[in-house]
Amino acid sequence: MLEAVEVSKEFLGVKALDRVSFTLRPGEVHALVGENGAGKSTLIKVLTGVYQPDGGVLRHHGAPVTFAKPIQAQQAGISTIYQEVNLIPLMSIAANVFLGREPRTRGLIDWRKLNADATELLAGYGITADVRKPLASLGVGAQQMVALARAVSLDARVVIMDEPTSSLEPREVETLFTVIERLHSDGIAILYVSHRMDELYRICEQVTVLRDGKLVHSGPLAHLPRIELVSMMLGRAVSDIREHGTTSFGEDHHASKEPLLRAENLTSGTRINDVSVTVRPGEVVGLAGLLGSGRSETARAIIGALPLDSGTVLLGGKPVKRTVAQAMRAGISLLAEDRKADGIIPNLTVRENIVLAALPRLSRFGLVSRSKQDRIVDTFMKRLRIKASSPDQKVAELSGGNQQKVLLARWLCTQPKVLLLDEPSRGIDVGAKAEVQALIDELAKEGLAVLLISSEMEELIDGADRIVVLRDGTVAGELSGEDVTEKNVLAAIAGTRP
Amino acid sequence: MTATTVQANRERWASLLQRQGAAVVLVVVIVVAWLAFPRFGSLGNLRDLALQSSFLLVIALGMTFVIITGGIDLSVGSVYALGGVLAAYGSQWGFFGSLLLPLAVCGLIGLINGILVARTGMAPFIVTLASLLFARGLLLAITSEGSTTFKIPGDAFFLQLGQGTFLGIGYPVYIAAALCLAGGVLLRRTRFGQSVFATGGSESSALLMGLPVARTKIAVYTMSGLLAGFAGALTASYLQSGVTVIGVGTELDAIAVVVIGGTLLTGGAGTILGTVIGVGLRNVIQSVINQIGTLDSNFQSVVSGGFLLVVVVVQRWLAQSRNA
Amino acid sequence: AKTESQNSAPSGPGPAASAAPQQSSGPGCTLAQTGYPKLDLKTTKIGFSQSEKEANPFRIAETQSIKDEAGKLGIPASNLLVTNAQSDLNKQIADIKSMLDQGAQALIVAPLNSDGLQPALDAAKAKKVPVVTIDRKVTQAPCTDYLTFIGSDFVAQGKRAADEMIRVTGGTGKVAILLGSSGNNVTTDRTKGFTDQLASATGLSIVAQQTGEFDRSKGQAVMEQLIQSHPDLTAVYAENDEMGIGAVNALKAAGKKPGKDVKIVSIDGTRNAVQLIVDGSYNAVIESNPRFGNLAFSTLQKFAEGNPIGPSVVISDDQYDETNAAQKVANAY
Amino acid sequence: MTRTRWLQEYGVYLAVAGLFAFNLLFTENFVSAANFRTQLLQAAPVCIVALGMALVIGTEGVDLSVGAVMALSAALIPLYLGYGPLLAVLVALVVGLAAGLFNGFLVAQLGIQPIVATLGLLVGGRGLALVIAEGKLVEVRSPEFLSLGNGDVLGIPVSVLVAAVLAVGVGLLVQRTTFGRQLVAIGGNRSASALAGLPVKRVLIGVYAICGVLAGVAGVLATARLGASDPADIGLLMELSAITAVVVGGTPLTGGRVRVFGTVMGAVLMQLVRATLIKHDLPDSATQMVQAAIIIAAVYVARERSTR
Ligand SMILES: Nc1ncnc2c1ncn2[C@@H]1O[C@H](COP(=O)(O)OP(=O)(O)OP(=O)(O)O)[C@@H](O)[C@H]1O
Ligand SMILES: Nc1ncnc2c1ncn2[C@@H]1O[C@H](COP(=O)(O)OP(=O)(O)OP(=O)(O)O)[C@@H](O)[C@H]1O
Ligand SMILES: [Mg+2]
Ligand SMILES: [Mg+2]
Repeated sequence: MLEAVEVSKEFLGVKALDRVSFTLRPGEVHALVGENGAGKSTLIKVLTGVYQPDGGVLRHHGAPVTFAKPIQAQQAGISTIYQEVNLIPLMSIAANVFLGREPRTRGLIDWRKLNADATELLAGYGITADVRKPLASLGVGAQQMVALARAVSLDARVVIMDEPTSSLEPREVETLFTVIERLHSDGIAILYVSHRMDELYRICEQVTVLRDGKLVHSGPLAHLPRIELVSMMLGRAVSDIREHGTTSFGEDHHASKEPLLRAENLTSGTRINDVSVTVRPGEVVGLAGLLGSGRSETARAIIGALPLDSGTVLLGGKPVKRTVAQAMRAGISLLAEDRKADGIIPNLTVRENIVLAALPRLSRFGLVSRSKQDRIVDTFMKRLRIKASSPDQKVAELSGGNQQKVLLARWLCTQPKVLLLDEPSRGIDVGAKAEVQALIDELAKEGLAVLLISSEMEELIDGADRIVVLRDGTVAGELSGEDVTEKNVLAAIAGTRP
Repeated sequence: MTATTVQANRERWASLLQRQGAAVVLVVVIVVAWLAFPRFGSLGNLRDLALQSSFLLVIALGMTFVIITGGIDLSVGSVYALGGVLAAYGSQWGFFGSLLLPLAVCGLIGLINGILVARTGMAPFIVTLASLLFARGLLLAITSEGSTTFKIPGDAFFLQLGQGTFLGIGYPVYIAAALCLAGGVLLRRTRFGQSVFATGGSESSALLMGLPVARTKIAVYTMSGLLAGFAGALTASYLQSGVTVIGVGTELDAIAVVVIGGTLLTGGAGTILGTVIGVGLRNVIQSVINQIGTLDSNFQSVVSGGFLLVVVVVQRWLAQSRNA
Repeated sequence: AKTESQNSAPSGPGPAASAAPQQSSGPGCTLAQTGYPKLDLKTTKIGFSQSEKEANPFRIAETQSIKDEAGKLGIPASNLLVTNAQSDLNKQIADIKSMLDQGAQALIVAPLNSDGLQPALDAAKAKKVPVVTIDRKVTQAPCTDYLTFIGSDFVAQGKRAADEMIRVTGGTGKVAILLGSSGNNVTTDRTKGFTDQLASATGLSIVAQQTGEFDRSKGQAVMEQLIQSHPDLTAVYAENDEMGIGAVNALKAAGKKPGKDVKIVSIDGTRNAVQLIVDGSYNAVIESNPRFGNLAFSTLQKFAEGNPIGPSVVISDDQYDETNAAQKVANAY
Repeated sequence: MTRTRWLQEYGVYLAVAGLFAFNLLFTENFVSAANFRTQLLQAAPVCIVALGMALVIGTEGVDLSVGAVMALSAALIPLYLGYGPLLAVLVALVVGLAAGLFNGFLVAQLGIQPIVATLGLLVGGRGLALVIAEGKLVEVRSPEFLSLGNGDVLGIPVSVLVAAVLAVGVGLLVQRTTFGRQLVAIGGNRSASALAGLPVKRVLIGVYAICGVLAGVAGVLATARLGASDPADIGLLMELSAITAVVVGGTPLTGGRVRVFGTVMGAVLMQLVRATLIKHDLPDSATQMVQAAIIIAAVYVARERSTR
């Protein structure tokens, strides 16, 4: 169906793909796995004409092809959802779905039909919003669903999905799987990239493993032990990995009694209404809820990036002024969920991105000290195992997961007292994820107050000492101690628990 | 009518008001001008106002497309002047000479702008700044350093284009209106229009979605060149000669009116109607300044600059109150 | 041709350079011929359309002279409409139309450009409003499209500048020309007059022609370059005083003596330039007289009274050189 | 480093060297101290304004008002020269600062797009300057003040020295200060910078203020050199010259990067181009077309290439 033979791709000295061969057969669901920066996204971009391979050939239906542009791959029946959401935020939801193939009558776009079609199509993906609204009015997850709906509705014979679930809710994930099953039964080939093992084993038949741009394994997935798969991805011995569980969190933490962070009665427009959260030093508090339930908004409200109608944020009993800079000075940091828009400064180097928030602390009389910077950057690049050719590499050139680590490093070097983590392990590989989780654990042990937002139930249950559940922008329940179980959380989310 | 539909109607109005901040300002200014200066509302004045506006409107129409793709076209002022000179020069070959020569040359300049922007990734600002110089230089070369002014023969049919009237209103008004209508349809109702929005909204996404980004950019710059050249031809017809001194700073006027009309300079959003309102606003203000009469000529530009800022600030404020 | 006409001066001492109306030959244009209504200047609305901002001595003096003359004639301020086109041709057309709309019955227009005012003139014609253009001639037909033109002959100014240049240099040397803005008729005419006339002096050669855009600092910058690349330069013709003064600055900074090592002739007659002649660092200035008020109104008056008006009324331009600059510097504007 | 990358990085220097070589070979009387001095003197004001512009462009902004600000500062000088040249210069700089703060306020506080925000002052500022000066050019005679324009220190013209000092200062500001690093970050990703707690508004206002002050400095130097305050013409179209110098010098208009030395070289390149064209007595038409071609060529070489 679609085949890559010995393709290579190099970026300024980094071999992102090193003579990788890959075959996607009709009607199969094929998993592509590997650590952050292994070359998965690059392989996909080579397959779909975004990048031209430096060496090797592509074959489509057995015949060699070159896709000079994404449109050519699309016309050949290959449709793709790229890792970062790639839609047009200012255009309407409906326009995004049908962009480039709008229904027309007498040469002019028929908006009535287009909107109706989009509404109907998106309903199948659980999106009920007014399709005439701009796409940006949807959350990241919902946008991902729109991208999916668009890709699938292109009548493709091959659908490629690069980490489609990384911003999806469990419920949305189910919707996605239904769609995948439908496509599968229609004989459509699917290439599926994800870091979530459970998903892979549920839906994929074949697996291809990349490591450092090289092919390490390709074959059926079903009988491949999970532990072996992980060891191939990481390039470490199986025994090495067995010691850890599925998540890397330790036991509950010993939190002191007095809350360090008290967010009280936060209300902002229609997004959050009377939300109160407290976090004690040394405690990890989880924030659970469905997509759009207001978790990100709560975090943004605490750091001062969301204007409040009412409510106060107290740190150690003292009110925190409502600007990000003041909140940070007081000791609160936020790892934002949208890495591309709210996180990295793409043009700057890894070093500059890491020290950005800590600059005032690293400089005297406004002059930055290079040696202090180097020390910190070095420490964190080692501690978080950031994979970059040097601290002077542009952060835009790192893989998604490594960018995430750079951001984590940025916040850690501000030496915060309270860390707000919005989807910290989104899009990072099992190895890195374990490291991040262990790090959260460690930070809490050191006495940091952590607010953890995650769409992965497992991460929340294992990681958090206490979970606050949000529903439609209000607190729907709070669970602590023994009550922190998946069943209880789901019940609170669904509203079936008093 | 139920309470909810009343509510919905009110909301719709409020949002319209907020979206078209410039329209609100325009209405206010017109009402005030009408009350303060009785002559303002005279048929003659309004007619002249419409006629004067039509040339800038044609230029601003092209600029609107360019700005929606996230670009900018600084060359339009020079290209406008060049178009006028070429139309007058071309009048020796009759109507089609007058029309086709400026369209061909100005369209070509636009095409080159587009190709440079789309294919080489150079910033539109700098590409079109260079062609601003180039077009002005070409104009000077054609007119032997500006010393010759080409005339259009008094009996040329081409003169009808700029000087003819229908129901007392000059043809340029109808032509500009027709072009805007066509532009509106092109922008809202065609795939090309959608890719204009998409290109400005997020170029990389548009590329990955398989839209013809480069072709779209080339097309809008070509359009902008064509329209500026056409506006020049129209002006030449109106003035009966290829005047060399027009168009200096017109690019800034065009950008200002497009932005006043609510089109985002960052691209991805904008309307033709807004541009029409922006042009109206600019010329109404100028007319009001004239009616005041006693204003020192140097002070007039202070007033125009101040006014531009007021409109933009008000608009910004309305937009913010909508988002909040 | 420097006879004093009637009280034509703007405020200040009586100008040496003032209006000596030289009616050109020709039948002349009469009220009866045009069929325009009879006017009484004292009670009619008169419009004045200025072309550029009052941001240089010429424009300031020009506008002032119109306003002063209106005041002198007892025309109430509310009857004199004044607009300024801010260097925008379309605005000038709009200005003129708008003044017609406001009831102007006679117009004085300082055209931004010789070509391109057709629509405005047509509108005036349709309303039977006489138009006097000042300082710059338009290319349309006098009497039919407009009444008459009052102003200087720019080609003649260039010729006179060339004559002065030949005189001060003794007819030999290398001349640089600082041109006005490209595309401007004034530039074209002053260049043409100068170069045509200079051709008679075979000893003078033009080594450079660069635009200084009528601007002092650009004139200075261009001159600085020319001094470097043509060290043997002996004379400069500047198409306005401002560029000439810029050239003086440049020469001084380069350690040359303007007026002596390098002769300077320019056109305009601003006070600063004439003062430089007095100081000995400048050689000659051909005046371009901006005091149109008296002539403009008297021409309109005559027309209203039924007298014939010729197609152009040439305002006399004075000339300043080392012999008269000291006495006349007070007349410069 | 690949060859294209190298060209991209050092294209301006190469172009300056190339043009210099051309002049050595084909321009009479090019090699002289006086000539080099003239070129540097003429490049200085553009260079100073371009330095400020580079900072603004680094934040993904643009300042169209610099020429008008020069006119404003020039218009005020004669009014205060009676109180001594120092005060006059101070007032000129303060008005530049005020204009910059005003622009910064519009951009940072009200969130107006830089092109439009500064367009207001471009249109109105020069008018205001002319109103202040009553439309007149005023000759300046104070010898102390004039020495700023044609005086020397250690054989180097004052304005060239000022430009050099400012270039070094801006270079240090960008490379070595928190402010500089924050400015670049804000240009690279504004919303991320805000979430990183950077004082986005303060930095933006500061950047426009610096740009305004530098325009004020240029206004002072230009006035001193001309020996007159000429608000009608001083700094006319300076915004375009400055932007050209910045972009030709390799600073992308998309922000997130500032090349200070490149900017200086950009100003020098454009100055050399102008000088060359004058020295070869090309007509205005050719001058403009050649400039267009050189801008395109320089920017083409220095453009940021996408990895394909
Ligand atoms: N545009 C680019 N310029 C330079 N280097 C790049 C570029 N894109 C990717 N790389 C490099 O190529 C390698 C592979 O990156 P890729 O994005 O394919 O990883 P990935 O497997 O998708 O990782 P993740 O799971 O984190 O998304 C990385 O080392 C990355 O730094
Ligand atoms: N499925 C959907 N259909 C329509 N609108 C949605 C949907 N999902 C989210 N939204 C809209 O998106 C807005 C913001 O969602 P966002 O994802 O930021 O919320 P969140 O609770 O912070 O989610 P997350 O779990 O992703 O952090 C919500 O206010 C909601 O209006
Ligand atoms: Mg990836
Ligand atoms: Mg969220």
